[in-house]
Amino acid sequence: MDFNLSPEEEAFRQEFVPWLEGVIAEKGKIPTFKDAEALDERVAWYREMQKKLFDAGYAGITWPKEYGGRGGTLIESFILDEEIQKRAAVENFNGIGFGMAGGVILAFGTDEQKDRYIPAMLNGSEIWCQGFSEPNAGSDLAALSTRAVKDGDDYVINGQKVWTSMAQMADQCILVVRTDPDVPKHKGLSFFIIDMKTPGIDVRPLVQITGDAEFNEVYFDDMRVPRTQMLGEEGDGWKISIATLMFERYAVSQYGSFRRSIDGLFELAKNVTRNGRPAIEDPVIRQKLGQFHIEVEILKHNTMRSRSKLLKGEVPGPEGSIEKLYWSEMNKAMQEFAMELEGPYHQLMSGSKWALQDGMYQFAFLRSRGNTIEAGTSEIQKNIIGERVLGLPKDAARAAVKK
Amino acid sequence: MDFNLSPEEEAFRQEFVPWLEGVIAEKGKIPTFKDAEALDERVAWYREMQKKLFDAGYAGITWPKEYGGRGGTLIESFILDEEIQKRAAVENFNGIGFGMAGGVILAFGTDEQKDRYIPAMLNGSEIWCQGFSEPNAGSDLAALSTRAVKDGDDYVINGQKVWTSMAQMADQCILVVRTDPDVPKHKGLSFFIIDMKTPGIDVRPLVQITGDAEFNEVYFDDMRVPRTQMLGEEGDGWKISIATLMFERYAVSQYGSFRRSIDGLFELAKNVTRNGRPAIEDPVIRQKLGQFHIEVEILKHNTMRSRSKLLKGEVPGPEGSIEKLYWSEMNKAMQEFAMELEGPYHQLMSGSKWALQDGMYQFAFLRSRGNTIEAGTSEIQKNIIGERVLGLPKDAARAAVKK
Amino acid sequence: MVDTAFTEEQDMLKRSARNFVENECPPEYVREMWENDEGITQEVWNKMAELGWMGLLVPEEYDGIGMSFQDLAVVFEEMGRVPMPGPFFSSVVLGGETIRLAGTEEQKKAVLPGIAMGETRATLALMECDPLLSPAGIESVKAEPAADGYAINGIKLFVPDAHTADYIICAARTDEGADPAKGISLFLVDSKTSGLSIELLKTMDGGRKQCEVNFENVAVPESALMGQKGEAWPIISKVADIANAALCMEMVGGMEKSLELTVDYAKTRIAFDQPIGSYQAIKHMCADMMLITESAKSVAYYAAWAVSEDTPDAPEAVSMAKAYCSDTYRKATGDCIQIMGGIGFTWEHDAHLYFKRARCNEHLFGDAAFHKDRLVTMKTSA
Amino acid sequence: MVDTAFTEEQDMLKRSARNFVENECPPEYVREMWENDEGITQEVWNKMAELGWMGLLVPEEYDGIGMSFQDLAVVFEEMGRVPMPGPFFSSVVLGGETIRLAGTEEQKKAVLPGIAMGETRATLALMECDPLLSPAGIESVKAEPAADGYAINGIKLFVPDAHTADYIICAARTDEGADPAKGISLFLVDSKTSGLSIELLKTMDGGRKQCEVNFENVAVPESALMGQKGEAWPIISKVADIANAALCMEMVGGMEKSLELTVDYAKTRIAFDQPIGSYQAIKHMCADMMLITESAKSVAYYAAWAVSEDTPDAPEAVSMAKAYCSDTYRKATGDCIQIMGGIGFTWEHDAHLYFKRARCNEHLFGDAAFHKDRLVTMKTSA
Repeated sequence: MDFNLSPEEEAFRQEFVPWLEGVIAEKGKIPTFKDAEALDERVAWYREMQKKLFDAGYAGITWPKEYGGRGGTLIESFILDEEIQKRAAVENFNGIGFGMAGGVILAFGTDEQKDRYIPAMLNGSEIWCQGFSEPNAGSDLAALSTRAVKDGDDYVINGQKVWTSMAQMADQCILVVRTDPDVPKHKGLSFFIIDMKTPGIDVRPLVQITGDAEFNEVYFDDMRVPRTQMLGEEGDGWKISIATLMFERYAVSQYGSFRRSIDGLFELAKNVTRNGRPAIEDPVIRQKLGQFHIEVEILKHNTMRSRSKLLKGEVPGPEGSIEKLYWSEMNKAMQEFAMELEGPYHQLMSGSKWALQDGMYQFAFLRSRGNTIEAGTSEIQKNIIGERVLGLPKDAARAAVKK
Repeated sequence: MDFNLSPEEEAFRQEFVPWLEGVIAEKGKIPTFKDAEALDERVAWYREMQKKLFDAGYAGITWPKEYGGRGGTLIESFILDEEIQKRAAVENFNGIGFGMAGGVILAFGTDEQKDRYIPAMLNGSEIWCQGFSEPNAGSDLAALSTRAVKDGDDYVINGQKVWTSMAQMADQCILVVRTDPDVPKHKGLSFFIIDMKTPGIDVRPLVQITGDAEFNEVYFDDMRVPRTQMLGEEGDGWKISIATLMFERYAVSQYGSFRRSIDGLFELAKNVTRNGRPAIEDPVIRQKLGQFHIEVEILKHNTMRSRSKLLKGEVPGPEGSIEKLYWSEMNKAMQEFAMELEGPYHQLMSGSKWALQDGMYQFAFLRSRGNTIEAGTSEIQKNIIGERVLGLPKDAARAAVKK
Repeated sequence: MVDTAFTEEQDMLKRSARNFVENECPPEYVREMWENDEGITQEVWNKMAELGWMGLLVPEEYDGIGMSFQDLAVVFEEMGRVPMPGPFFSSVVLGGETIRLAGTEEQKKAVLPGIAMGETRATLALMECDPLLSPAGIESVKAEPAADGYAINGIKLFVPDAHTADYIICAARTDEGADPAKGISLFLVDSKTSGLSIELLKTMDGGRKQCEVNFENVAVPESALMGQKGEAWPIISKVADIANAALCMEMVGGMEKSLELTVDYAKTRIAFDQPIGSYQAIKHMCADMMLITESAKSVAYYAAWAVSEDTPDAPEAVSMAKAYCSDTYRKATGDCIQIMGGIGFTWEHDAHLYFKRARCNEHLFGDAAFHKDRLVTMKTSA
Repeated sequence: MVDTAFTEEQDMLKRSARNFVENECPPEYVREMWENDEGITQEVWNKMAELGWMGLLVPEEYDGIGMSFQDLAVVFEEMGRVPMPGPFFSSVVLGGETIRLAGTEEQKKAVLPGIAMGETRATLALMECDPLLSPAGIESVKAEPAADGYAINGIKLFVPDAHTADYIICAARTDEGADPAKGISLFLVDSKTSGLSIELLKTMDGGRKQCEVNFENVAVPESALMGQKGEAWPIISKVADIANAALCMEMVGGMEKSLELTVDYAKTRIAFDQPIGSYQAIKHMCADMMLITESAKSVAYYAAWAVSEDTPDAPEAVSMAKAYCSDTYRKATGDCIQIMGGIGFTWEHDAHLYFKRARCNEHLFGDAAFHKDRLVTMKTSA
């Protein structure tokens, strides 16, 4: 075992950090979450920053050089994520692109598709969204009913997707639809790449409990898409979707942002009181600070362990579910603790002059309740771990569906 | 709402307490759990004490007078249990009798059966055990395979039961066996009352993680039992067993013993240290003491609420599962806290001169791990609450079994 | 006989409250009130007044009905099912009860009839910038002798519905001594007094409005003093107990409703061809929710009874209830969102109303951790 | 490159340890050793000695192999899978490492070769009747100057394997000053010294023997003092870190084995016509167990590496690992019993061996709560 960064990895960090700090200094004020109305501005900064990263050779660290990536390692990628997140230097508005679309296009796409989409993803010019869930198919992806009917060289798509994040500003979409209603449920699906400006798409925002409209409903009304926009073959939709979710669960490492979160809680604990004394001196608070500090560090060690394995040639498997389950449940508990720590102040939202940290933790607390639902609920992740990692049998109902 | 005891209930307590304290004073030293080798002595004291209760009119508080009971209320019964348990005045070695056998005999027995068994249960002369679980039928009672074959006016029983507590000293046993292997699983069962001295019974103790042998395996080898020992009709075994479990979950209220347990932990917290100061001053310990104090008191209030409903004529239903689930999970957590509170001393078992409280909490801690397994695991209780109280559908596998 | 059931009168009151909240305060109304600075329409307020709820605790000599807290408690339980927005809690409990317990005869005569009729609203300004529910928490807001009375200075935070109250009862320090429990006084302040500025806070639970109340040389007459100068802490403590008992009833109502929403959804939502409630992960979460809901009811009912009867163990009962209801309401409403999945995470669904109310109620008058610690103090000093 | 995998040599060592514990220490043997006062047979001890494990950390100049703690760590992980009874931990880590770090050249020469060969056993007597892993905890056992050396008096508790040790290293107070961290000294005491009485304690985990060690005017020569008089605390603290890192490796081994036992059972045990592992209640418990087991491994491996490399963050890494492994080993072994049901509750089944070891290991050298608090202290004072 060697947990030290290699000289090369250390050199990467030493090279990247000054570059990053230079970019931040140049930008001056970085738009943050609290400027909820300034979403456009935040997205614009994402595009600008991504372009800078791309030009400097820091985009798509692990992706092939021929498509504009760096051809680097997962550890370098981890370092980059950590340094960006520690500084809250930019929000990742293209999580779907980097976490899902990019991976499957590289894995299943034609050369034309790779050429067309990967560089545009890396240089910040195209943001992606995904259309998987439907109102009656959440965890049960095989049950989805949006239809694509072949018509000459095109497919005509009708139906509705839901929980499509970023749809309102995305350029491209990965979409799973039913192309054959006459075969067993999971066999009749196909996977498309859709230009979000295609006629027949209607995006309607869904306000969530934070008050933001991060998610959307997306309606398809006779939307026409050429056959060349299909990823893989007709009927491959299930296989590619599952692979996509595997990629997603291995997506951007979030250690840096959780580190930032728990460091912030340590600071907060020094500045708020508990029974008339600084909270940091309260043994109950200390137990919880200690616990979350540990959990965040373990997230790093878990990530390093799984990346270290991937470096040795293993491919992303169901183990990604462990990481997703881990951080989503951890974050939920940690943000709940933030509320406890703030005491009555926890009720004050961003915009209140009395709000601590301008309501950052309130937003994070409310948003965290979605973590254990989106991208596969915790219950689904536990099924995957139980069945695909531990080899436990499927339950009778789901076993029957499969037949 | 009125949470005050009525004048009659208060009078009952005022009358019972001096009587009880008189009995304790007369007895002098009451044999306790720590004399594990003195099990005989402890059981003898139970029989003696039960006889005293019977003679004084305090046995079977809620049971009919005609069979030796008091014909009193569930609240009086609660008071009696509480006062006995607070003083650890006697261990209830006939929990199966009072909690299971008595209830079903009164509900399903013939007059002869009631006459024969109820008074002998109440006066301490007969202790009961139960033969429900089998090695391959734990939670799934319908799967049991011990066979009773009709032979003239008798049945001949062969098979094996397990987790039979008190079998080594019980006089009578309630036994569920399969009388018809050719009908759906839960329809072929019948319910018997067995004299434990019947030839063909072999009791083998099972040592549990406490080191005690509270449970047994019971083997039946061509054991013969007359038809008159059947409770209900042939094929009623499932129905009566389910009713038995309902009674069990409403059995003796345990508030008094948990009250004793948590009061003991408050005392302990004053006497042990945590980071060099009395543990009672440690905020982390205080949070937990507060929590368990609350949970124990809620057990009382829950019990009072459900008994108050029963007093109004409702019959024991699946709500008993809530009580069982509640106290078993609570006790597990509370005893785990006791270990934390004792610090390194928690490792010292009864018999060590350094053991705190002579190892009482160690025994209770280990024993508590059985609480969420015996008499229906917590998982089974949650199924019952989910399905029978909340009306949620059965899972596909169990729904299929029922068909 | 011990009887943990409601009386027939209470059952009637409960049914009438259920009807009212279901008909007059449907979810759409509640959502509207979140966006409405007052938190209630005059129409709904007037209807509640007509039902007599605001006078339930006000003695008959002040034009109230003079019933017991238990009776009001069942109304709070039903309000929790909505969960009810608006200043009912603040005016009736914080305002009304403080005046009833601490007010001079003159003050009672002046204000209680209006509260009972719904014509007057009052609230209690307790917490300060360093929020602490103990005598030491009344520290930065001071009332000093001035011409014909007192001058009050300082900032109160998290004051429920101060912006719509006619009277703000202010807990202020009038004496600094070694014992912080001495030297705290209550003042009945007309909210239009000059020097008083009130600002609505932007809070997570939009249904329960809270304010910053800033006292800048607020001059009040001698007659504004409530009861004995410097002796207010025991009364504040008692009002906090009553308030917590009411909040707990509201919480168990909310838990009950959250459980219903969850179970209904689990019975009808299909995944993998089965209702999700047939899967143990969901079923067992529902069972746990049922268990904690029933347990929360047991302890909240007991606390309501103890407060109502003013039993010696009432403070203990309240701390037990507040700690347990806080922990469990938080958990139940969180699990409700989890089981609902995406839909439960939307603003349009009701789940978050309860989830946020759980947070708000916990932190009014001491959170779970505070009350567990207080309980141990009471139990070990007894 | 960051490489979290074991080296080839470590993998070999791990396989050899796996073979050894599976073949030489099957559950029947472990159970026998619970009843055996020594906790190990001479035969098994000798075989372990032959494998060279006892000398892994002993420098070559004292007849050891001089490898790193990481290498020993993989052996501990495998031992945890049994879980291993006997004095290996106490002699190799507590005895050997304390002598290596604190001993004089003379002491090292005298004792380390024997430890490395398995011919000598040693242990560390640290905790007192008021057990506290901090300088203030070394308080009642005192060493005072006497003819040609010191006289030690007082009682040490929870001393692992003192009853079979040849040497007992005693942490005693030699000076009472304002700073409790000063004035603590270590003494290398021959266990046959007169005045020393040792009594085996009756403990929950029968595999890890612990003793009371009573010093009554135990006279030791000046040469028994280890290192600088009064300066022992930093070394004790370091030994505690190493000991905890070893215990954590043992715990993750035990968790891994508990998970295997549980999953195997869940695949084969039938209820309602299906393997119980097909039901979500069981399946999800197993999934959680997997998650915490993998996480515990991550942090235990990191701590082992940090201790091995003596990195500046080693104490932090150890506190993280000890806190997390303690909480999770407790939970995993408890859930193992729950999933096994009745059979897991019997003495005959292995589940309780792990369940009890979890308890024992947690409380040696500071429990989870202690280490979380220590971690916050380290993090905020950094």
